[in-house]
Amino acid sequence: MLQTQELQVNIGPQHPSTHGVFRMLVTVDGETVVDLKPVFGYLHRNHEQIAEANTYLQNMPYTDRLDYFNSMANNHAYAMAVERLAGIEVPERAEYIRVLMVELTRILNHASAVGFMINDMGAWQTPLAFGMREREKILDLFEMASGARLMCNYFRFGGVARDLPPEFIPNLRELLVALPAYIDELERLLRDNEILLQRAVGIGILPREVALSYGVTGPVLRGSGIPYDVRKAEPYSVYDRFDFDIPIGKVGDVYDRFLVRIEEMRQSKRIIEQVLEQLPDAKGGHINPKARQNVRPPVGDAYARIESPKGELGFYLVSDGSGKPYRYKVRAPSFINLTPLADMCRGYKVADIVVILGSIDIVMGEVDR
Amino acid sequence: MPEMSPAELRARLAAALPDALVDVAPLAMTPPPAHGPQPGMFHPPDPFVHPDHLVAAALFVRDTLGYALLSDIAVVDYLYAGCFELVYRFYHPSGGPGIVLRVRVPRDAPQVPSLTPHWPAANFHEREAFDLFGVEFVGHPYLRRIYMWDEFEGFPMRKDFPRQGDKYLGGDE
Amino acid sequence: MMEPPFEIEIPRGRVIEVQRDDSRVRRGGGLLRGMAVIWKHWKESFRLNRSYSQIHGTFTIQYPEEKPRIPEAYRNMPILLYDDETGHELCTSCFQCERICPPQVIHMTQAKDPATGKPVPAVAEFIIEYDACMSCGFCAEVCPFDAIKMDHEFELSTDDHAQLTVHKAQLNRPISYYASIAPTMWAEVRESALKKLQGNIRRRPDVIGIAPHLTERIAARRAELAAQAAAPSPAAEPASPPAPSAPTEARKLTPEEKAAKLAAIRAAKAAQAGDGVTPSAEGGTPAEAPPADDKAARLAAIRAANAAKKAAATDAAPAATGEPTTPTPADDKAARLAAIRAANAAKRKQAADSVDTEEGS
Amino acid sequence: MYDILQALINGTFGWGWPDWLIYLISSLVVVTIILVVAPLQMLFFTYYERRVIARMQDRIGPNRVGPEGIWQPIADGVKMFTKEDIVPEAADRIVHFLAPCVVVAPTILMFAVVPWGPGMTPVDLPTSLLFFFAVSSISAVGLMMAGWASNNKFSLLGAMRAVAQMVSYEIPAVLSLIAIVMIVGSLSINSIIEYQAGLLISNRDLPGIPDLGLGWFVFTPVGFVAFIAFFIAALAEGERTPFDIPEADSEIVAGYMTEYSGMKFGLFYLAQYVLNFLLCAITAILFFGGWQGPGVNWLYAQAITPTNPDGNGLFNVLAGALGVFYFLLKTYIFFFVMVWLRGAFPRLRIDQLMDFGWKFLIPLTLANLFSAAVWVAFTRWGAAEGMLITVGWSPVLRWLAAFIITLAINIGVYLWLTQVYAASQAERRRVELEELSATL
Repeated sequence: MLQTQELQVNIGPQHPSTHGVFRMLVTVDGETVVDLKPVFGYLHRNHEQIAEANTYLQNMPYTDRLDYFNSMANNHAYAMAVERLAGIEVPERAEYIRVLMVELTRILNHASAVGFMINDMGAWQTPLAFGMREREKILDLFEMASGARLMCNYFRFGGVARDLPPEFIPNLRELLVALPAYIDELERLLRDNEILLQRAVGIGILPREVALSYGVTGPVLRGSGIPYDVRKAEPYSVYDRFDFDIPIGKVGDVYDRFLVRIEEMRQSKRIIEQVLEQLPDAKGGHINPKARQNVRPPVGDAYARIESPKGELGFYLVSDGSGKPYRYKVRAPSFINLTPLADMCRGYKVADIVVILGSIDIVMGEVDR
Repeated sequence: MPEMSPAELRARLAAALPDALVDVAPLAMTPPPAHGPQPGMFHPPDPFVHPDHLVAAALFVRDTLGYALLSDIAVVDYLYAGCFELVYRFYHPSGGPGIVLRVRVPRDAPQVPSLTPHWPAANFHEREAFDLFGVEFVGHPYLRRIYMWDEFEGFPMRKDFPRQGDKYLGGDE
Repeated sequence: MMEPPFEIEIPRGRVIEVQRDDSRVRRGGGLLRGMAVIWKHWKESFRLNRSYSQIHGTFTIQYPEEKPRIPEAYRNMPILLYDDETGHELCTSCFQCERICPPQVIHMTQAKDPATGKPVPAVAEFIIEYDACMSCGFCAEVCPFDAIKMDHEFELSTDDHAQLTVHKAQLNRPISYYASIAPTMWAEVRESALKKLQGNIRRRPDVIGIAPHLTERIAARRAELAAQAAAPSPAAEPASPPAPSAPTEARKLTPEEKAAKLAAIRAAKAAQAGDGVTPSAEGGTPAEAPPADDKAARLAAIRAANAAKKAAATDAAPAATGEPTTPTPADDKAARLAAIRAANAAKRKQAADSVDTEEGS
Repeated sequence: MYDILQALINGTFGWGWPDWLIYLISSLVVVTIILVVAPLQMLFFTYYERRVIARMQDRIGPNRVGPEGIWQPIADGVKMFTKEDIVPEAADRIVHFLAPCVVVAPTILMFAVVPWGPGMTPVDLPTSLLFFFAVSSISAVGLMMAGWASNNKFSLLGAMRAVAQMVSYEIPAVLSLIAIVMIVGSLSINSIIEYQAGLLISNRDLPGIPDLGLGWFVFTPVGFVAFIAFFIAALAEGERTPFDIPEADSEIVAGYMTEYSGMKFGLFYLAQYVLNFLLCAITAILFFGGWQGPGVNWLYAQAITPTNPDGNGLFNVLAGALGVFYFLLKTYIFFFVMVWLRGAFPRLRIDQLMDFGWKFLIPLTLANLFSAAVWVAFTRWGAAEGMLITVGWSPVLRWLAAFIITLAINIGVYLWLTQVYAASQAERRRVELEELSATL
């Protein structure tokens, strides 16, 4: 009988597929994962402390930096929290613009998340390149509206920074022509691909009870078969005015998460089309004219959450009556979704770890804060 | 979609776990200013749970009320009042607004029973709270620093943590 | 674990379970289909595509030759505007941008009337640390005078980190430049901005508030005018300088600054070159022998530093001596810089102290 | 080369040099050509791959260095040379140094037996095919050395994977070749190429139709299955997607190359691309006739050859040029397919790779071997060998019968195997799941 030894391998902090500086201390028996300990904090900048030293408005650009793929979604959650805290009304048109931006963000995020996941599986950039192409188009739109591609800093308390420029809607309509083609093509490229099936089916299974008890949210939870989507569960903004479906998975493996993300892109496109229909009739301007830059909310606390592309993104704010938040807490979806990582990886191969991690879709800026 | 107001939740909790609830006085966040308008007191409507009964209350919320999604544990450092407040936020998988349980512990001995053995969702939340605030979760299986390095001293999110090394405050050009 | 009721009411929409026929026996058809997709891309990639509605074709922008389309709203780094016609800067140093700036990279000092010592609605020095700027655009948003705007220039890379601390002279752009990069956005605010500027110009004595590189031109123009006025009536010569002494100084500053810079560069070069270089390059200063150059430069630097300290202490502009010797203009510039820094530092300290007292209960 | 020199020096010029001198000169010339051509192919391949895959991803690819970026590989080479050579402190320095040499040497050696055109084989061994595959497996030793000497866990994992993969995929590769060898009856690469002359029927000529050089094995069911199996195995041997597991960058950084930098890394790169070239070349040779193509044989028949010493030297050049053109064209097309696969697919996992190799590819090639036997029996055996059915059939009829029967066998085996393989995978997944749910 040969004597065997378990090997401890550090995957990360500098590793091609840890999506940033993230370390997994993996104990392997041959190629099989025996144990996994996630180690993070390499990107920790004490975001919450920084935020407590800033005024409410000054925090807006910092929220961009949380999940740098979805700055619009972060902006939305934060703006909602402050609006709840200070009791600021948002005009209808601004709400529609917000929904439009966040749904575009969702498409953008899922396109690149799927691409990155397939990249982790070893495809040489192709699905990612296609995803990035769509992402670039959406970023062009963001740039038109907000002036920046990634760090949009577009939302303000009581609305958005500026109204949509005239060239925005025509370009968006053109983009909507390309989107279904892109999604269909992605499905043709990957959905029935035998290699992808081999790598994704039955990998990283998260049963639905386990998923729920771990508190994961977003496509990971839905991939496990629980139709929980904040947009439907507790409709915020104007989401109760749109028809859209919630895709859920059957098994809760990597393949389900992949399919859920693809379907969510379709649903987001549906929402955007409805926004475009309803936007011209929306009342109000792009921002509540009464909303001021120097917010001084009364003493109290508020929590606002949205369905960010990665899961439930919440902001908990406590005000002491001054112009700066007394406590500012981010409920970061990618951070919490990492909780079951060890359990999802145990028993699979080393090569599966990166795929499972890719299927959770994390952004270290948000995990480490 | 189930909805439960804080008062209703308080009543349910009082019926099921009579010892768990505590009454707290309104809290002043900052020292009263010498002049000008006084800021209000902080007194949220949510039920406050005694730390010893936290696990029972949380499991009641999950198993009996069905709020099975532990979404968030936020710690707030009320330096002036001398206490930490832990805000537990639960949601129902069928949707609807969430419910909140609050726990207050003194700043000098911040000890709360850990939810992690019963409810793994609390794992990272509790580690984060331990790392940044120094709240000790008794019974947590792996209570280690999560963001800061292990040798780090102090708890950076506490209000009395010194702010130093600032580019604009420290050093002269 | 209990089994919670997972049925969720969905008001408008339904829950759809994804279609996964992963139990079917597969014989490589999926692989071939994927290859067909890639083939199509390869085939189509020889044609350029810039349309939003297309997913085939090459999308690459050949960067240095071909610039990306930049929308009007694009924001990169803040710039300051000045009026093309009058040369007046729109900024009144109201400190709004300095206050809102999240990373606190904007620093400015308000201009003072040298005659009365009262603040003037104009900015004396304006510094933005581009290296720490996060391009959030708040400064442009809050500016009530539309003086600070976001530039479209993005090729800012430099190998000198100090260059990323940008001073007013480099920040100034004419309004016409901004109107060319963002026509509609400027058109929206044009009326009110210019009206406010007119009001401010009236409160600015002489050349205060004029973009620095223009003051030189204005000075030259004025000297020309004075000379013209002096030529026909020599009797009026003693009374010819119409402007008060302080503005004259201010006017003089710019050429002096230039001279100082030149001298500094020369001194540095000389110090670098040491003994080996013949002094022919700097024929203007034959008195300074090559071996002494190094020493002289150092001396000048020390003197400048001393003067700067003095100036900072008294917070008064040093009297401009008529002779354009090397150390004095350098002094002047250094003194101004030091004064600004000291003032800023003091302010920050004050702010920090107040924060500390607020929090340290 | 010897023939040409012999004909040139002693024939045309009539200098009457001794044989050994001509041998020596011809060997030196051949070695020089190989050592120059191999890196050139590698340089071209890196450029070719990057441009093609960029196009597949709607990009342009390197286009800055020189016209259309053609000097990009040179720039890369310069970069490699000028990079610092880092050896980890805990590494075994000698083995660490030797490993790239051990990897590169066999790949260059393999060049020796590759025929570039008619009569253009550097070393015409009678067992060149055996030599080719024997030498190619030496590089596995180098990979293991690299992985072990680096003293890095990723390197070790990568090396283990590389060796496991190479060893397992050599079997289907060789098995698929044996089918061809059986039909041809020779281990010489040259004779395999020569066998593929004629029309679509291998080694068959119809009277009145000129020799088009199209009798490629790929047009037969046996050859086609062997081609597919061999190409898949070649992908695995050459560490190409979807089998680039030893250097799976998303999992184990760069595998056995992780701790190499500078020119040592460059050597691994060189070895890999040269190997890829050779595998594409051998695929082209064995299944697509190598330099065979319309016109080559006709030209070569007029040229100076051992059998035809009175030929015209010009035809040597023409036949050679055309042959090299066909050969390189086919090789590059195969490399295009490799790049295409890389652009399209993710990679398999190491255990799935093993599964596929052992449970699918090897049975398939074994069945193909049987088909090859049937083919040989139908086309070549007569009453003497006990093949009584085909007695009296015309060659075309025999060929047709062999074609249909082997086609039926191969398709049947393929369908059956996919079914079995899918079932085994499903079963395996189920077992894994059960184990997992036991642990959860």
